[in-house]
Amino acid sequence: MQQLWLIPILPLLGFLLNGLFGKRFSKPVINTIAVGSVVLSFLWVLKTLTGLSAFSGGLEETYKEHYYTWIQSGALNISVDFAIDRLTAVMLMVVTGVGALIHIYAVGYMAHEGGYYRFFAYLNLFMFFMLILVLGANFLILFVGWEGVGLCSYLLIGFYFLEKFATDAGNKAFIVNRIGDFGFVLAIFLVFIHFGTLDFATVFAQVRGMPVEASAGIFTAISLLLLVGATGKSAQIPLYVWLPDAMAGPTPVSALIHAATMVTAGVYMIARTSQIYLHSTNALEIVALVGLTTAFVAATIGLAQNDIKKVFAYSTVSQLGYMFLGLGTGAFSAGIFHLMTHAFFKALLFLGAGSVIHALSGEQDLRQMGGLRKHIPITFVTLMCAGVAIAGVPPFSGYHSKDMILEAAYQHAPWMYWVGVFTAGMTAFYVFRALFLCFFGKYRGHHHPHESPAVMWMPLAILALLSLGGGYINVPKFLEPIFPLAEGGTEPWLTYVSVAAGLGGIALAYLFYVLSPSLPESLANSFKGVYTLIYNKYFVDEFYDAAVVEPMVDGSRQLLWRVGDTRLIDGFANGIGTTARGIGGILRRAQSGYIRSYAAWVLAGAILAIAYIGFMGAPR
Amino acid sequence: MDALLFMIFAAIAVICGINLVVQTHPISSALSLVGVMGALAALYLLLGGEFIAAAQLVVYAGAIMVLFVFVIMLLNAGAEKKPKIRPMGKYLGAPLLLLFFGMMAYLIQQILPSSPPVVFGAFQGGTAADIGRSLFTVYLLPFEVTSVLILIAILGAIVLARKEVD
Amino acid sequence: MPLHFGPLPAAVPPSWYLMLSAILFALGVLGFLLRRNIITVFMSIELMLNAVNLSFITFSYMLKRVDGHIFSFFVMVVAAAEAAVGLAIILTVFKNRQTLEIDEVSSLKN
Amino acid sequence: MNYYLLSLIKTAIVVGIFMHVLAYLQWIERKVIAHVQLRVGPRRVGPHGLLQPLADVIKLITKEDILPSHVNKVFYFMAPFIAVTFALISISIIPFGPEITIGGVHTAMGLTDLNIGVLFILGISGLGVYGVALAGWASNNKYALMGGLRSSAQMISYELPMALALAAPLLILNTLSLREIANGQAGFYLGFIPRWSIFQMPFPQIFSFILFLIAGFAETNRVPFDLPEAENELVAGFHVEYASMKFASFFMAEYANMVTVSCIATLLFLGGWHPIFPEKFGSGLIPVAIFAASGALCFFHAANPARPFDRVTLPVFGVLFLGAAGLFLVPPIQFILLPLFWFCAKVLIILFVFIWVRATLPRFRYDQLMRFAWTFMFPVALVNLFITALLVALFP
Repeated sequence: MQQLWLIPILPLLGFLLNGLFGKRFSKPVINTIAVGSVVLSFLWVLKTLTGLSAFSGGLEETYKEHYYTWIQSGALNISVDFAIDRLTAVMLMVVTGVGALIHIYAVGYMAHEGGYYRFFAYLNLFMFFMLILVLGANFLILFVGWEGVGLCSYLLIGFYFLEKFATDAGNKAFIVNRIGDFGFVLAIFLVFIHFGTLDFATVFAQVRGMPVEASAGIFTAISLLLLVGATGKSAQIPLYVWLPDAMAGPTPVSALIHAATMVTAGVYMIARTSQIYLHSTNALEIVALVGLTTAFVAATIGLAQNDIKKVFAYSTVSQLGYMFLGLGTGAFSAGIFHLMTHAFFKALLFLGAGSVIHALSGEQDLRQMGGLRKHIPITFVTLMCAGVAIAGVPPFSGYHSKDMILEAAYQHAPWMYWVGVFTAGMTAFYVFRALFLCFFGKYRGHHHPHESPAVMWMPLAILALLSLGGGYINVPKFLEPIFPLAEGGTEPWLTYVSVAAGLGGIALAYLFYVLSPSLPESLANSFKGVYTLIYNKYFVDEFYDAAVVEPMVDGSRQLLWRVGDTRLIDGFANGIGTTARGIGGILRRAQSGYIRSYAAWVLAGAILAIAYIGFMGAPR
Repeated sequence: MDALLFMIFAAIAVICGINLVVQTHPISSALSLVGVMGALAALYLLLGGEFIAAAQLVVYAGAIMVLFVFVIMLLNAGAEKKPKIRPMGKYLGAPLLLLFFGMMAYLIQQILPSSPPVVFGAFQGGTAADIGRSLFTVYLLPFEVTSVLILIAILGAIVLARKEVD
Repeated sequence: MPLHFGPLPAAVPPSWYLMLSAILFALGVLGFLLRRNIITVFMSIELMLNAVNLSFITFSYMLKRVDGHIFSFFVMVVAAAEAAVGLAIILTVFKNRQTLEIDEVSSLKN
Repeated sequence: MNYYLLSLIKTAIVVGIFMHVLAYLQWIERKVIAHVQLRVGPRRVGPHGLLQPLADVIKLITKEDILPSHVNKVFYFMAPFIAVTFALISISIIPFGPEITIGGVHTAMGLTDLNIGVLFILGISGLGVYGVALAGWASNNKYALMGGLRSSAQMISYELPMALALAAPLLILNTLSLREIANGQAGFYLGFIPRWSIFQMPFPQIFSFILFLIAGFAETNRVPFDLPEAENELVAGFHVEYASMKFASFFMAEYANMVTVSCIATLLFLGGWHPIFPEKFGSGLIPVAIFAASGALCFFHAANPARPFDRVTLPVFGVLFLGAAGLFLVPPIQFILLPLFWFCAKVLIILFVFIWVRATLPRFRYDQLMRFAWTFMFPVALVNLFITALLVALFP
């Protein structure tokens, strides 16, 4: 017994303590509780994994702990049990490790914010649900965590609930996620109907026994519904619109929830249910397509954003698209690998951006920055590490994972590879565009920038090291018992091309934003249409408003309310009322108001009943 | 002997019952009701219901009726005026009552399977142990529900009888 | 078995107990119909309950089973609860309209 | 021997003794309180006032029986009888000792034995309240009504903790018949700790014992719970309008209730007639020692008397005491007397506690009384019952 339950319970304790008594606690106490609980659960994860000898080639198959039966009704039997296999192990390491770092960072970042204890309580609660999600050994437990992280993301996006845009963003995230969760729930129902259980092990065991279906079928249905859920949580087309707005939350939240962990839940979920996907080629194809389109579109949007966090947000969407591409092309391990590296460098990017914003005391507009490398050197260096990592410059982490995905894409369909490479180029371009705009040139803002305290840049440094060297953690090898590596030699030129694309992007960005800053304007003017289109994110939000929201509102107002509610339902109810009153008006005559006459009536009735039973014989 | 005892206690019960109806002062009625209950307790003993007899004394005579007497004394309710019977009561109640009684008698005589006369000690199943056993096994659910009912009654009584806090 | 009068038998048949219960019940109904004092009416109800209990016990004797006792036990419990609430209501009624006349408390009419 | 005859004889004996006990309890109480308060107490009538009860009885009988004009006659007369009747009934099921055989007649010491004895006692004690309540109401007098109301409220409130406190030892002894209850406490742990309920495993019932005593005080309207007859606020409470024999019967009822409660406490908690340590350690010699010692004491005081007539009276008592001591040494009656001695000794001790408390404690205020019942006694009794049930279930 490894006491897995301790891993999520520790953050929950932190949440309870801070949430219930945080008002009375002093900041040091809150920090100790919040950070301490997460660090402790990270250490416990390490202990558990060593206990299962996961690092020394152990943990070949799933290790499961059963706690108690949650729901037991008829065929439905949900038991609360946690399970660890190598996939979970990777996720656990990422979630708790990055989570711990970000908690530490947040101590510094939030130091001057109001609602201090509230923030950390929510953060711990998020950790709790995320760990539940990762550890859950059946669909329902997974779903509990799934909804929980959604809730926490809502709470934290709307953390500055005094600003309207924050609350709006929170609502948007929540509602968009509902759509995805709807699909997920349907998928769960299908699974239960079809397999009669929700336990991962049993379901997948059954699936393995079944043949791969050529055309659409139950597997395709389940997979696509799951995919809907995944697109909701992981911000893929068409449900990605909430993520950029989610940047309204505090930067550590953006780093932890909307870059490193929660948004990757969809990827994790698809990888977890890979057995089902592997049985439906069409579904995998669709996953790949969704991923690729998302990656491309988001990257293009990212080119033209001026808010530093928005840029990274779109880059997150695009990178998630990469992961989906990996999953869709069957390279699940590559997807997870990229998930890990992405967690490193994207968290780093956001934290760095946060540090910049902190330095400029709240300024987020790239046009108000510039030349900061002299003022905040540490942030500069670390962000550069992140940049090269995400741009796929060898030998840094992004290079390894992204290349695996691209190779898988090439073996799947060459055109996907080319699109991916182009996207990689764009990624490099816009990331470095942001960095150059931020750090080079001359300072355009008017705040006085200052370097962040150690409690903030220490995590940056650690993450920088991870995103530089993280590529040598051979996750695919580690995941081999679950996702067998695709054999078949890879042609070396693929790598050269993608690396070239990355370097090209960087070079282009250098040319545009360092050497001749006037060039972008002219370019933008010459391609005005394209630019405005991209700048306004393809008017997707507006499109959704026009296509979905408005009809919804009008329809419900005109049809459901005016006709359905007032006419039918109210009419029915009132009809009953009037009828009852009419009948009552007749019956009132009998109601003399003297209780004894009532008693006499009762007596009469009793006599009749007895007479019936007595003379007709009791109804047997 | 059994018959004699039955006669005695039945007589007590009936007389007290009549007294309950004819007395005009509530407290006299209350005491005659206590008398009925005592007599019934004795009859329960004859029928082998020891526990029920004791419960009859403790619960009914000892608690409920004391509560009645307490309330009567608290309100210091005087004797009621000459009861002017409502038409409903006069023209419907009394005849119906006779009809009802006659019918009961007829049914009891006709339908009931003839059974051996009541002898004290012929039925031993009414001890506290038996009652407890079937109360906590077969009738557990009703028992629990009743306990909830009692709880609700307590709350209701408190809410009704408490002083109005302004 | 028919009622046979004459020399008193050594033991009486159960039907006599049932007759007694019927008489008591009838008396309870009578009290309910005739009396006008709320408390007395309430006590008549208790009398009826007792009569029913007697039948329960008698049947339980005839069937040689304990269930009748259980039923009458429940009747007692319910009667206790009823007395608590009922008396509280009576107290409130008296507090509000200084009367126990049951016919004066007929404001629900009209 | 004929069953009815035997019952008659036993009844005669028990009632005779019981009445005298009631009468002399009055004397004992006055004496004890007097000595607590550093007075001498009654000593005019007879030596050391030993004939005082007789005088009281004569006085009460011959007093004029006033019948106030405004009372409700029927209930006014009925109340004292109800009170005294229900007070006296309980004694009929109290066993005083084991089953014995005298002259070939095998019988149990005690009038009868119900197998629902405890419940019966509870029911009867519940009925006792009618006497007081009726007396208060029938007297048609504010103070009396107050007393009646108080007593009925108080008795309803304290019956609950009383019943709960009684239930706890029943869980261990697993019977309702008083005789079996007493027998269930025979024997010794480790050879010398008696198996009385207050010592009995798995959960010594000492708490229930205390709770029961307190509730008993309240049930018998004794100090500190004597609000129904609180002299200084309700002149005399429910019996303010009563005189002569009716008045006396209320007192009789009160003392009878005291005795009953003491007997129940003895039977349920103090092991009935079972000695406090085994025969083989010579517990049979305890009574001999006590009586002999008191005899010796009498002779000593007679030798150097405090008052002139002590020289005459004390030796008489000395002789009586020594005679009693001698009786306990006669084998054929020893086995009858020993259980009786133990039973009476325990009962007397509890009675002494009653009197002692009366001489010591002040009276509760009414709201204090109620709050005490519902916020202390009731919860504690419940918890005690739960713990007992739990332990009995764990260690059957």
